[in-house]
Amino acid sequence: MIKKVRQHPNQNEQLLFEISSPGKTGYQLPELDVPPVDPSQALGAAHTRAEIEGFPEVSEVDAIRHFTRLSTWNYSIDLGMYPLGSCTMKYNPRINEQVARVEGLAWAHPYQPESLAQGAMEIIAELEGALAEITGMDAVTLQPAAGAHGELTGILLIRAALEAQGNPRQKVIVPDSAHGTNPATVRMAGYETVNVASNEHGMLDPEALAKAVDESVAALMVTNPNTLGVFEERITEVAHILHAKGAMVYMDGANMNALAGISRPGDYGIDVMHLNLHKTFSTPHGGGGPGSGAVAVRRHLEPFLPAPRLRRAGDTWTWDYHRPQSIGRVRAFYGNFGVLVRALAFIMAHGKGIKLATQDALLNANYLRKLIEPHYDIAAQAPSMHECVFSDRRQAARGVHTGSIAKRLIDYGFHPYTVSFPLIVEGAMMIEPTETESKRELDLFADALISIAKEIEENPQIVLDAPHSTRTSRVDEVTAARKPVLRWQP
Amino acid sequence: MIKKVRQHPNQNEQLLFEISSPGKTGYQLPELDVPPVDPSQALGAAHTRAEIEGFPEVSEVDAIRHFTRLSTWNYSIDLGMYPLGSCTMKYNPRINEQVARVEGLAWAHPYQPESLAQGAMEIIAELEGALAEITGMDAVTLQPAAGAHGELTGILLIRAALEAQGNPRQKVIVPDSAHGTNPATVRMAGYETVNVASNEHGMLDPEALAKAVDESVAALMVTNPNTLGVFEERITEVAHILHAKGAMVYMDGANMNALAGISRPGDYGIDVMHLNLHKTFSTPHGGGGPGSGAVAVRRHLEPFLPAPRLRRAGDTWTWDYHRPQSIGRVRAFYGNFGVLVRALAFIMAHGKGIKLATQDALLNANYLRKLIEPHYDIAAQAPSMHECVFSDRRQAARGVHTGSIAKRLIDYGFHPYTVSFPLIVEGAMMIEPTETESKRELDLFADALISIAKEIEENPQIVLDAPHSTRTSRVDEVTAARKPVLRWQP
Amino acid sequence: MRYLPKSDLERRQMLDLIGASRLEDLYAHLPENIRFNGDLNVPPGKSEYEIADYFGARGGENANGFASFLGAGVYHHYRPVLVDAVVSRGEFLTSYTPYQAEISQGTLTSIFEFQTMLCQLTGMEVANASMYDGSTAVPEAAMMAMRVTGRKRVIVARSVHPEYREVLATYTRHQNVEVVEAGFDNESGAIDLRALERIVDKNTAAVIVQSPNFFGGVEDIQPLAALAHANGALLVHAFTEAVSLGVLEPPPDADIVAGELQSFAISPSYGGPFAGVIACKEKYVRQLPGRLVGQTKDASGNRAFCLTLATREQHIRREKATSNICTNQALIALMATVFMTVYGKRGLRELAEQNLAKAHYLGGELKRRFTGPYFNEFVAQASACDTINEALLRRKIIGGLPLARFYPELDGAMLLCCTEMSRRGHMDAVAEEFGA
Amino acid sequence: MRYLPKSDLERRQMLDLIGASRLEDLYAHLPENIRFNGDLNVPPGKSEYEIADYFGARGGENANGFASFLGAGVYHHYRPVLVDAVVSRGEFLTSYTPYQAEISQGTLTSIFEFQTMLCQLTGMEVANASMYDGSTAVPEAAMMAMRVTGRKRVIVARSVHPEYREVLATYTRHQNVEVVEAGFDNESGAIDLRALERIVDKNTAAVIVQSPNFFGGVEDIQPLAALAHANGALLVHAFTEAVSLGVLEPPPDADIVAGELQSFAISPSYGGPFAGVIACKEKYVRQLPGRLVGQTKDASGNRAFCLTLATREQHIRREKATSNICTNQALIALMATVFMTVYGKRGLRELAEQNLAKAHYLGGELKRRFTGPYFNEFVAQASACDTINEALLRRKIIGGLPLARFYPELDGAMLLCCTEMSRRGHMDAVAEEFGA
Ligand SMILES: Cc1ncc(COP(=O)(O)O)c(C=O)c1O
Ligand SMILES: Cc1ncc(COP(=O)(O)O)c(C=O)c1O
Repeated sequence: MIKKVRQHPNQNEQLLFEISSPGKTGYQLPELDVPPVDPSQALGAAHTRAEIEGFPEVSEVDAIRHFTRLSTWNYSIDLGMYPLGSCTMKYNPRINEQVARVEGLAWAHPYQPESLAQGAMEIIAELEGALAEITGMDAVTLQPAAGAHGELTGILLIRAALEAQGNPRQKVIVPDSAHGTNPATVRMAGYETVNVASNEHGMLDPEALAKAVDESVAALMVTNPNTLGVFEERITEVAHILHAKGAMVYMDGANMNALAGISRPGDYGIDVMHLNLHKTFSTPHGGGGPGSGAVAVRRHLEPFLPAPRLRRAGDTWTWDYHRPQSIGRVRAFYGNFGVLVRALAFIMAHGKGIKLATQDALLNANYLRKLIEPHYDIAAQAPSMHECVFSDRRQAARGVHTGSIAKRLIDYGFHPYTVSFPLIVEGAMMIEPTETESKRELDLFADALISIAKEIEENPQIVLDAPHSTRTSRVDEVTAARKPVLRWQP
Repeated sequence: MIKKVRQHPNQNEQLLFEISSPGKTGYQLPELDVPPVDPSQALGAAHTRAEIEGFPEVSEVDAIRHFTRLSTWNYSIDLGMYPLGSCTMKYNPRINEQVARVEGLAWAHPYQPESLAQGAMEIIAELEGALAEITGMDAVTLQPAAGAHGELTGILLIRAALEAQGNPRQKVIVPDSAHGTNPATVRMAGYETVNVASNEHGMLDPEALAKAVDESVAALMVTNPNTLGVFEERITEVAHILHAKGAMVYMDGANMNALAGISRPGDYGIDVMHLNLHKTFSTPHGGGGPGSGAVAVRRHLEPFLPAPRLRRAGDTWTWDYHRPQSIGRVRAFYGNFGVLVRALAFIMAHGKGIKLATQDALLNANYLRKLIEPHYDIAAQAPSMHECVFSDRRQAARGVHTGSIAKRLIDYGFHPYTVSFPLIVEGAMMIEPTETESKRELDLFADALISIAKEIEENPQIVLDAPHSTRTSRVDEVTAARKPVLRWQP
Repeated sequence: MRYLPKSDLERRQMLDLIGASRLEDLYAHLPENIRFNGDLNVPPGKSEYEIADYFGARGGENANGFASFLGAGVYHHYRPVLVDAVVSRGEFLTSYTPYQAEISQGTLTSIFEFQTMLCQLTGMEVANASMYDGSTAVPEAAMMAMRVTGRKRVIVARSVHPEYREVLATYTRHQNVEVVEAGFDNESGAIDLRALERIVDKNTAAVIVQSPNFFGGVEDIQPLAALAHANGALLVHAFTEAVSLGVLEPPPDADIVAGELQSFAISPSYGGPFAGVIACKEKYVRQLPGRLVGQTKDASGNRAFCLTLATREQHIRREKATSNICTNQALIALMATVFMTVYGKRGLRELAEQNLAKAHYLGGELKRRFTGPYFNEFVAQASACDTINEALLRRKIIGGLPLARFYPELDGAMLLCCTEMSRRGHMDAVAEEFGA
Repeated sequence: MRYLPKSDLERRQMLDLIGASRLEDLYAHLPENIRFNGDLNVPPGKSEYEIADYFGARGGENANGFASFLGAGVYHHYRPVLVDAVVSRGEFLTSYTPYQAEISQGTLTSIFEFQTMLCQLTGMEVANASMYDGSTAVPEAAMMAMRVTGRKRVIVARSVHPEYREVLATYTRHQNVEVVEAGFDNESGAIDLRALERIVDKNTAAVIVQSPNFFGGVEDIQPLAALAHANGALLVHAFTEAVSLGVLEPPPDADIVAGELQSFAISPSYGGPFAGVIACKEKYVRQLPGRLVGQTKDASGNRAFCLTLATREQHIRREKATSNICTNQALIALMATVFMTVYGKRGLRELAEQNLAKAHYLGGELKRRFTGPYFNEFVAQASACDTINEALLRRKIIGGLPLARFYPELDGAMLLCCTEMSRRGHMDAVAEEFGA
């Protein structure tokens, strides 16, 4: 039975270009207080455009209604649970939005004099410190704009360090369970990917790994807990194998929500890792971004961090651009500062208590696993950390695959879990509740999945055709890709 | 055909008390920087409560989801047209919300020294001036909190003035088309209501009126344009009749959206009137309030206005409490200041252009009337100003009344019009689009009403059972009133 | 103009359909003397940026960055950020009064929760959906008591907020009502029970007492209620500092409670908009003014809410209504609802205790004028209020309210308020200036 | 803790079901050396009020209330209030990447509109859903050009933002790519076409030119594109000041456009988050990095949108993807979308014209270092940049950017930016200090 939603009228809305009418305006500028300048005279007629053809013309009322209506077509954390494995969709505290808009922060120009930017620099320093403490690493850069960007930064750091030793090497080992950004990053850093298979518990096999590691290997990229939500229990041994061959260990910290306050990668041989501040540290996902991919390193990699670095000079902060061994910039300015503000606000709110948040994340995942496991096959026979991954094996036998189960969840009032990832699980159903879900919401979610399992037994078609309740029914993604229409045309 | 909405899943949510769990918290206070005090010692054990029985215990996440989900059960101006006659539901500019939150304004204490409140006082003075100019009156008080409160203030002003002349008199004349607040106000001011009937055009009949006016009559309360959306064309004559007997004319200015910039009540004999700043001047209705019921008077009533009054003393504003003839306070402090800020911001945005807004309001109403008139009976054969009132006469003949047509509009994606008011129209359908509706939205609205008219011809039951698409179907108001349940109990 | 969603082309098309040639034709039927053909004497329309600028400048002319010890009916409490997050949602901000229940369940449900929480807080059985503010809630409660008792005499404590008493005077002046003031005990600051005994009589409709009273003092309402009831009068409990309800036992013998919720996340905003409320015993509900939300079912049997008992109201009962109130303070009441939700049972208690502790810290440093128990406000005896306040202003502190303004008999007395926002350092500064 | 929606009672119930007795049991399987049993060396959790206070104080330590003439890739434009009203809606703010199209049509539709408006602005046929920022969009565009041409050499104008060039260097260093700088004409400030002719060759994948360039100068891209095309290379048009597109004709011969949209209602925020974008000719779409939204239909035949052409992306193609980008800047791109909607066709033009007029007002007062046409930034020749800027700071004005920092050859030159926010009075003050 569907307990979580009922249907309700939801406003239609056309595209901006369709509601546009020539001469409507949604703006007004103050009167110009200097003489006007003729653009074609100042810039040359050839450089001056006639008009922006097709650009919308709507009023303020049209605009707010347009975007308000559109917004109601979205699911969101504010509406309910987002059980997306690997994505850590947790509550986004509103105070963080407010403090990011404090005038002196939101309107700080990256080139304003350092004497007038001490507050911003202090925030960066505070956050670097807090993240170093949480990861157990020695230094942090906040320049990368997202997780994948952090990965690139991290691998480039390894490359620079190895290069400084005389040989950047050729390969990076990536387990088959890894997120797509890992191999893509490897290539961008000029390396070749070597895939290694996980064992039957979904974990790295140190023995197999040892065989793959030689002097051509620069690093291993390991996600921990891995994408099955399983902690790599032999991580110390793994690090040892790499280090013994002069290679390094990069940890994809996308799953740090399983560890903050209870386990510090810096304590067991990780050389460099990234954090997704838009996951573990609650900065809003915003329909796809922005994020921040802070990179934390052990001391030996610190000289290679992107320039500039913060430096304390007496009573004040200053930017140190003189970093001769630096890999260089990975982004203009100092990173996604506004995201950093939010992440620090989140850390300040929890403080030491971040450990309880992590424990609650584990509690939620294991609670869900317990409720769901009788009805779906768990992917790996190993303890779950902050997420649990199931396989659709049992349901696929009746012709219903993970994708359809996911769509059916929508009718039950939930966003789907992560579908078809990790690749090593057949028909993966990857579920991460995070710590900010209540028992009530979890119970409803388990209830929905169990109810769907029953439907698959009794009436699989209803699952195959889902969703049934949405304003937009199943979307034809195949046609979208086959005949791409990527912009509106009259 | 329903063109404006489709159905979509909409989250259920229980009451706060039902999602509460003992020990959950959504707050944290800073550490106390002074010694704690034992309440029962400081206040006496008898005065100290054990706990607030039943009070909710939820987390911040629970709270934001709760109210976000609830919000999605509402219709709102941001989602679409609100054709509520007499209510002037227009677009609420977002800049007004921002400026009302400017720290120096939002955090101004009413008793802070005048030297530190000049900005707030200046805003009040500006708004008083602008409203006096728009109404053509001589002085304005901003103390009343809403329209009805303004009415009370206005009638008390008349009473005080008459009393100063020696006789407050006994009666106030109220047309049968008047809003319920008018007669209710009359009583609160210690007068008796005398009802007069409107003529067949929905207007006051000066001849009939003249008969009703004698020395016992203190005033006439007239709504202009009246609640049929018709301008009282003989208002000058009407005023004359009252004045000739030493009585005064109170104008209910709820419909000022028809007049701003094109007609000024102060120019044709109105002695006192109120404005609903939450109607004409766009301050948000907020699900029922707050409002502001500014009262504008001609010079002869100025001495009686509520104290305090603003006075210019050299370069600064000061509050003048010495108003010996004042009716006294109608509210603590200086009125709904935050609402005043928004109203002034609205006036500043339009400036002289407010005339065009009024013209557009008239345009929209007359456009709708033209589209709808072939299908529904217009209530009065007179030109419409900013709203048009129909009767369900034709539809009632087929058993469908205004209430059901209104509910059916919901299925078409609209909020209903005002139902069953004014009382003098049989099955009234009172439609006020305001100036902030686009042609597109009006076309869809007319289209919906026309389509419903057709449904009434072909399949009246679908209209009688409406709404069909909402998460909550027709609500049983009768049982609610018969067995009132006015609070949650475990 | 950005708020007008029309192009001239569309205006043209619409005029054509109507059969008019110019916008002016739409009101050409207005008599000549009625039409205003001039140009309003207001400035041209301004851009959003200029508007932001104007109000920013006005805000800058007010106090900014001052610590404040003003209370007196308007309190400086922290506003949880969730409050604006909720009330800024267009679905709440820009919705109308929820007469159409099927598309207003959001507002209706939240009002039902508001009513419930107000009952829990005040110990009453019914609470309405809001009044304009406390100062109008009190006279409305008085008139309610008069309707209930059929009497025309009300007694109001002199320690009720002076501006509330002014509004009461305005409301009652033309109703043939006798309003009698009950003085306070010069020592304790509480209502003078003996004096009260002398004035309560069988014609009395209500005894109105505020607690904590205007001096911050907690009244012992039990004997007052007993006295009122013995005379067949109702006891009206007024309050201005809602946070006090986190720790104070609501008087079980009150018949009507009328108060102001500004303390619940409603910014001082130079005096408004605030949210008043009236709560009462169930048996008086038919005399209660203002909107009420009730629980019922929809046609499918689901729980639903709607406005109810409308026969009390002006739009149904016209001159026989309990009040003329129509528009109330719904959005502001929603702020209070969110506030109560965020703080919850424990939070409101802890908040009240912090207020208590802060006030007693400063109260302990100063010479108090009254001996009675107090919550977060108290009256201090000063040598020269103005001198102290001026010195404090120089230290970016707004001091308390000199009481002589409202109580000539309390010359040299200053009403001071401390909340969870008051920092020890500022309180020490106040003590210093009092000592100086 | 307020962000944790659980009571201890509920934790107990859940642990019971799991069969654990304490929370610690949930990770007891972690090896001892892996568990962190200490207490993190971070302060205890703070209240919302303290957090607001902390960041308020930090903001107070930055510049507040200064007029500013800084540009150089980050511009001070007015942010219409609708922008935050829209992006603050939880449905946008707290939603995930729209992989599940049926419950993400809001985000998808707005991105489709974004893509369309970017095409209209840039004259390109395809635009992606955003890149991290301009500085990463440019190297991604360079790599895209390399994939298209199969070549490993890029030419970048020295007048491209210096920090963008630094990022380009980092991205290309390990890709066996030769990056060659093309100088600017010392008189006009524009790219030196003659010099460029000498370095473009048949191995060149792309010529990257920024216009308006870092000096604010408008480049004549036509001959540059012709030169690139004659050599089989692509012309990449970079921009940092998106408002310029309101008046500047986009180069019709560009192949790829890579830019930064910070000017479109994205606050400077000490350098981010911003929104980059890459647009291109349709034929290069398979090499375009980043997300793309396409139009399609749902099962009922209604128009619908979805993420598409995912075979370019890392989650499908892994090491063969066009880029590793995953999370992008969606919400920030939405800000730009709202901005473009509010200003619209006329507004963006008028805005650009105001910027032009303001810059030319100040430019007319100062000695300009270059002669070429400029939009809202220009280089002024100063005697001593630091002295001028210090004097301006005393007048609450942040002056321009001394260029020697990035261009030793331009010692004594200062880059100044004027926008619609620049007031004449402040510009006169700048002119005064330059004259002094
Ligand atoms: C395991 C893992 N690694 C890397 C990433 C990439 O992070 P981002 O999307 O922030 O670039 C993600 C998130 O999508 C992830 O789940
Ligand atoms: C004609 C008329 N008069 C008076 C009022 C009462 O105004 P308010 O609701 O602001 O008290 C209204 C609005 O409801 C109205 O429409």
